[in-house]
Amino acid sequence: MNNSTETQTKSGFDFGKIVSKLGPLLALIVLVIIVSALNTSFLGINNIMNLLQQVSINALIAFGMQFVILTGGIDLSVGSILALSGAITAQLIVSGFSPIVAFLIGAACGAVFGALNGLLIAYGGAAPFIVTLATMSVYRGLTYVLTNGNPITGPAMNDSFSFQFLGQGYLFGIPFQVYLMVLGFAVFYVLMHKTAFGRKTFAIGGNEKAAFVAGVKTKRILIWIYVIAGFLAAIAGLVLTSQLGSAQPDAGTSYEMDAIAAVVLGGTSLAGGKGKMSGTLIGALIIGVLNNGMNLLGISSFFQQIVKGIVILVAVLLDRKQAKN
Amino acid sequence: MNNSTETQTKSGFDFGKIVSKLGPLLALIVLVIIVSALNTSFLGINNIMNLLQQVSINALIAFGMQFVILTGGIDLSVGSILALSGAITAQLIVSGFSPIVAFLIGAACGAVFGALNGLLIAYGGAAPFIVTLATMSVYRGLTYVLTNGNPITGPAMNDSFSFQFLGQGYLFGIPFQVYLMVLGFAVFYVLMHKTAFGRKTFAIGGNEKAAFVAGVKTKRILIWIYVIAGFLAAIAGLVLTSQLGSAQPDAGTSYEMDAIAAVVLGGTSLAGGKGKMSGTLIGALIIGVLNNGMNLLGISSFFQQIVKGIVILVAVLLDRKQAKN
Amino acid sequence: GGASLGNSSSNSSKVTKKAKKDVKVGVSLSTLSNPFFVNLKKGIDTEAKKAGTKVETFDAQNDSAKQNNQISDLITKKVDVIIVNPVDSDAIVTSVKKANNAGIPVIACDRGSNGGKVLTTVASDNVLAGKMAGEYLQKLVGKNAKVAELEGTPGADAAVQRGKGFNKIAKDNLDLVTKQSANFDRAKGLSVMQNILQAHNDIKGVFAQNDEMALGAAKAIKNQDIKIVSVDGTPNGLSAVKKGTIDGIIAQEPKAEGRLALQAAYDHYADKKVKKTINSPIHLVKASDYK
Amino acid sequence: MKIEMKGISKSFGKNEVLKDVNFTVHSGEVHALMGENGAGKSTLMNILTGLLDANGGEILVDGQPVKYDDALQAEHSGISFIHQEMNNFGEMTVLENMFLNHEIKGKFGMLNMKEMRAEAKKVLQRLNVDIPLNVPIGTLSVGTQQMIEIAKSLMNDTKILILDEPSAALSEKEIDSLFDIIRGLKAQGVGMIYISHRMQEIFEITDRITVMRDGLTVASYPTAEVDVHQIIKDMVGRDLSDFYPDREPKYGETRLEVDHFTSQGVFNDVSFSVKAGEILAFSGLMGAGRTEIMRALFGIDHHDSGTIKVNGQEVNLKTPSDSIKHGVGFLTENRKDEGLILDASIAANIDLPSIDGFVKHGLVDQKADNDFVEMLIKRLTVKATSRNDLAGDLSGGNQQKVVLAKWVGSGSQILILDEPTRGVDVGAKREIYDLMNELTDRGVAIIMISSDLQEVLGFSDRIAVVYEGRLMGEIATQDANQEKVMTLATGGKLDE
Ligand SMILES: Nc1ncnc2c1ncn2[C@@H]1O[C@H](COP(=O)(O)OP(=O)(O)OP(=O)(O)O)[C@@H](O)[C@H]1O
Ligand SMILES: Nc1ncnc2c1ncn2[C@@H]1O[C@H](COP(=O)(O)OP(=O)(O)OP(=O)(O)O)[C@@H](O)[C@H]1O
Ligand SMILES: [Mg+2]
Ligand SMILES: [Mg+2]
Repeated sequence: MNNSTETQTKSGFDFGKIVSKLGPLLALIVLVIIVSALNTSFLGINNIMNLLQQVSINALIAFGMQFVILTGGIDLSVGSILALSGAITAQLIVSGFSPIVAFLIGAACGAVFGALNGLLIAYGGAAPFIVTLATMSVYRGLTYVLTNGNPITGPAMNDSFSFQFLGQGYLFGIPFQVYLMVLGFAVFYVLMHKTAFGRKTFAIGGNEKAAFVAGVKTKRILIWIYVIAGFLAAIAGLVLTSQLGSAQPDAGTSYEMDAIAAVVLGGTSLAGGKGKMSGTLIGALIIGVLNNGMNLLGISSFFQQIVKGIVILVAVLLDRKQAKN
Repeated sequence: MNNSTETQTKSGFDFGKIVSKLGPLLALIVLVIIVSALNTSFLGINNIMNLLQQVSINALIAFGMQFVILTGGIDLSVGSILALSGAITAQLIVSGFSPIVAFLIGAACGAVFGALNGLLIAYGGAAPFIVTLATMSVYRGLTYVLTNGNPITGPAMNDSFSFQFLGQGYLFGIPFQVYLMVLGFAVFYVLMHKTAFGRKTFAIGGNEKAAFVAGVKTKRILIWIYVIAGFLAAIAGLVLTSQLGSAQPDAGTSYEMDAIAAVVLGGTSLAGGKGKMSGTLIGALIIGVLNNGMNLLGISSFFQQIVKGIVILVAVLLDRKQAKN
Repeated sequence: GGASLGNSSSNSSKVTKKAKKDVKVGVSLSTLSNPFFVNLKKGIDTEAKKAGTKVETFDAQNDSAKQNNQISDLITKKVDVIIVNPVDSDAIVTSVKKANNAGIPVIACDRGSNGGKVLTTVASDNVLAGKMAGEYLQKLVGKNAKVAELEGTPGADAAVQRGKGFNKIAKDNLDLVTKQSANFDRAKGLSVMQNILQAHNDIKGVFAQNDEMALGAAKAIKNQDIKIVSVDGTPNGLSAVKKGTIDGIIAQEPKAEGRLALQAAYDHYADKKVKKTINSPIHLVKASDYK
Repeated sequence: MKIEMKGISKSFGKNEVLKDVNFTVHSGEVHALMGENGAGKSTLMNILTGLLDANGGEILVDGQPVKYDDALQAEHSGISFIHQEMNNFGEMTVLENMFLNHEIKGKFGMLNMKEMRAEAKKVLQRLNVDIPLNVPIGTLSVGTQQMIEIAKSLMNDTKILILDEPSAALSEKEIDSLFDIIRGLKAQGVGMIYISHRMQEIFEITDRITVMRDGLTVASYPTAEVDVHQIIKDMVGRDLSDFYPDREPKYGETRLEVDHFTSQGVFNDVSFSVKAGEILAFSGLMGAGRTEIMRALFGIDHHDSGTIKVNGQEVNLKTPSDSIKHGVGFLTENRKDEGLILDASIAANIDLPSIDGFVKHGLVDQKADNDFVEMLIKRLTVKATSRNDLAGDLSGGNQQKVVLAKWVGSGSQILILDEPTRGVDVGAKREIYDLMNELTDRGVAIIMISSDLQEVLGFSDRIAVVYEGRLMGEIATQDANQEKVMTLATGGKLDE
């Protein structure tokens, strides 16, 4: 008896350590265990592919959002940038541009919209929240003007293999957009954690004044960071447009909130200066598993909102509790 | 010639001073001048009454939001609290409660939802943004569950004078809800600027740690502040329910953004610790004039979003520029 | 291996008959924060309850991407039929194709799919509804009278089509002095209508693209002699017509629509022939009906 | 390298800080820049390194006029600046802090961690300190962080090094090693601008002293040709005959009694008491745990066991609010972090702990509040244009006075002062001592934590020495000397 108690205590102790090491990953694992216990098809290869595909758009946006949040900022305009870039791309294709060229222009537009956010924030001296709240409205309005409120679609889009491949294609049985997500993760992981640019991003979020005193070109870095956020939102917009076969004027509405939730669930502090890229990927997966799992379990959509809110709360509160210990 | 240049310079200087003294009021005045120049009915007494009525709901929410923002927090859940409190009240009236009792219970519920936000923020240690993002989802879900997705209405509501008076009544030719807004302003102006509670609110936003060390019961104050926000959102919800004669499940969606915009347009810093109650009222008026004016001028809804975004941007950037000088 | 699009082959096999209670039904609705679709759901649910059919319903919250995810999840769950009320007729195509590949029949409801194979489309014609509303409004206010239009959420399918139908009539027969969006929302309907009345105090009629906005507009109009016509036929709307606060509604019958959609699914699994399009009835409800 | 600053002027709004300042420094000299709090020393250095723009005057480097756009440019031309207020990133590791904006890059622009680690080790060795590279810098004590700042500037090819109060957070031992480093750098031909309020250091390490007052350069001497009294006279404009005022304490009842106070792993079994009218000094090496004891006592941090008695009554001080109610006040060592609301006015800072006392019929009595604040500003001679100035715009010393005013105003009967004179000029220091005397005369009990041994020996009644979280012993100040205190502070025992 005594012996077993001891072992238990010991393994209990180790377990505690593991828990705090795993952080958000633990929440993900628990969620996966619960859902797969309740529904056997969850872990099927088809569903896993679905899940990853569903996650990829949010993950791409969240990668950019994380850079912004690391500097202590926020970008509410990503959903609108997604829609506007998608609409521009679709319009170009419909007017006869080759899909590849249209993609490039669309992505570049996203970067430009992001740069505009960055300029206003870095040089205007206003809070990112309010600047991007305003540009969210402006970009959305532009999307409506461009699309005239109607979805943009046409045979030029839906008969083109390269257009469709982006959001509907498979490579070795895996949806193409999943590769995009993985690539995006790798590139921005390196940028965030292995380069001087990444270090400066953290520094600005940690203490902007000190970063300035240390000679970091804070304005330039800030602008680049919003460019990244805009660019990634545009990429997500292209994927979505391809996936839906049409550019919706109201695409991406409130996607910013899911991206922010993913970043925060991944352990990044909204105050800036602290966070890991891997966390954000896990955060996006948590939200994906939640949505997918609740659908599989047939939870009514009214209750889905309640459950989602509660899961976010629990995950974040647990994470903060661990951070304190 | 020389003489006139001098006068000009001098009056120019005074003008500059006036500009920075007026702050957001100037933006409002400019806006009013523009709109009334373009449309004569704008300054008619009827339209002024309409305008004030339309502003009152946003203003009530914004008053509460300002307290939250002064502490450096944010409350995204006010729109959902508005809907849930409205739905509870309507449900009670329909089930036979007297409107007055139902109002009291509805308002109390708003305070309780706010308290829950406050507790999670003060004791959970998570950021207000993410906590209220989660409760926004939970409260909205509860509203759908309660209303089953349908508006709640009934003769018990629309035949009751006291129920209707709240949002549709007039007193001396002025809509009753305008009195509510003025009363709310007066009460919360005093609370913010004339009481110890207000001083502590500012202190928490300025430096929470220093406030704590100086003996401010930061947690208790924070909870009360979210109670205020929830309470005022509920009051706004009751007004809206009365005004529409029914409780809509999706009432108040994205009202939090308008409230935040009003607070920030009024010169309150999102970082907390700095701001004026009068500014928030002016901010709400700016948004109201903008919406009302654009309707009067017949601007297409696509362009309305663009204009609104740009006006917010310009007003905020000008304000920040002045703050720097 | 290699690169491909996910929708390569489709294999249609013969229908294996199923009793009503064995048909597993998955539903994805564009939104549940609009009474129309809530009632559509009710139509399905009531009918299903009678037969003991299992139904799962999801709310896409007006987001095409979310809807596609839901349909993927329904396919994973191997439901026997998918009833979808598309957020957008183009954006739904990939999902329909996906279901085609999985051999699951799709029934489009209230909005069609612009591609893939659907078993049938159950819809009430929104363009026609707009037209009928325009015609009735003209009858109420007279030819070339000044009217205003309250538009729905910019870009929403119903807004586009009802607007299209109405404007066909209005172009030649009415003087449309302003149109403003009130987002299908009652509160916005009220404030936008108030503002319109300030700018145009001589209008004689209003066309609201849904009942909710009409109910809001009615609050703004109060006792003035301005006629209101809308499209939908929600319980709130219909009782307003009864009271005379709204003058006419082109009523669709969401419950009937839901019932018809489910019936089509039963028919399919009873190996009965299902028509390519099933028209859900619409009709004019006018205040004078109740007098 | 030779830097000449000529006729520099600078004002912030109406506040004319620098009027006509001339200052010259060249390679191989250690040049002290002296002046009261708020004289504009830090401002002058900020102008030199491009962080602020001057309103007038010119800067010549080796005879050539220059103007740096930012700190990086100044650094590239050989001017490094160790700031008065720590400018680092608490969440980032020591290594990341050291190389911020100076990252060593390898292939494809990726960081070369190995080389950076090696570099860091090398420079820390030069300083003779052992600091882990992978811990977040915020978890280290202020002194250690200061060391890292110094190490950082050594990594650049520095020709002129500006040290703005580098010793304020250092212990005696560390100051010794700092001086070794300064001497070494001097031998290598590095020129240094040394700003400090500690007279002793100035005379020990510098070659030349320049004094600023009222926006002007008032005097400049070779250190060897001048004495303390002259410098003080130049700085304050009058003679300060004695550094530490006399103490004639009259003790009353025991005000505070702490027994077996313990927080696992932080401090252990700490017991002490203070009487009314007494100044109990807490001495010890940096990181000994003095601050932690007082934070737990005041209710900021949690403790595991032990009892606290105030005026003989056992009390439960769970939060600062409880402590304030029982008449305890606490001036924290880090005024920027926990002492002040930098973005708020002086008034809003001073009246915060007392605000509930001004409530009449639910509202704050604004007039009484203003009078109270004005009285304290006058009493502590805070240098500001009005009570509405932002606390963050004050000089370091004046900020310290504002925090003190806050606690004096709250009517504390037991006052814990953690490094009360850190970064405070001689004149103001003297004022703070006088104030402490006045407070103890009125029966206030004071606990003073100080890393300035001179101060501990010169202005206290009793000295408690802490070593690794334990109280090593207490000595009556009249029996104490430097040696005894240091013996206890390094874990030794006093053999009677
Ligand atoms: N950013 C600023 N805005 C307004 N006033 C400022 C600002 N920075 C400094 N000041 C003012 O300039 C004066 C000089 O400040 P400075 O920090 O240079 O003094 P100092 O000599 O370094 O004092 P200390 O010895 O206390 O560090 C002070 O009166 C201070 O209030
Ligand atoms: N935030 C923190 N996180 C982790 N460790 C800390 C933190 N702050 C202080 N410490 C450690 O706690 C110990 C006690 O520090 P404390 O500041 O109480 O010492 P002190 O005697 O007051 O010295 P000082 O002269 O530096 O004020 C030190 O080892 C220090 O490194
Ligand atoms: Mg200084
Ligand atoms: Mg200390």
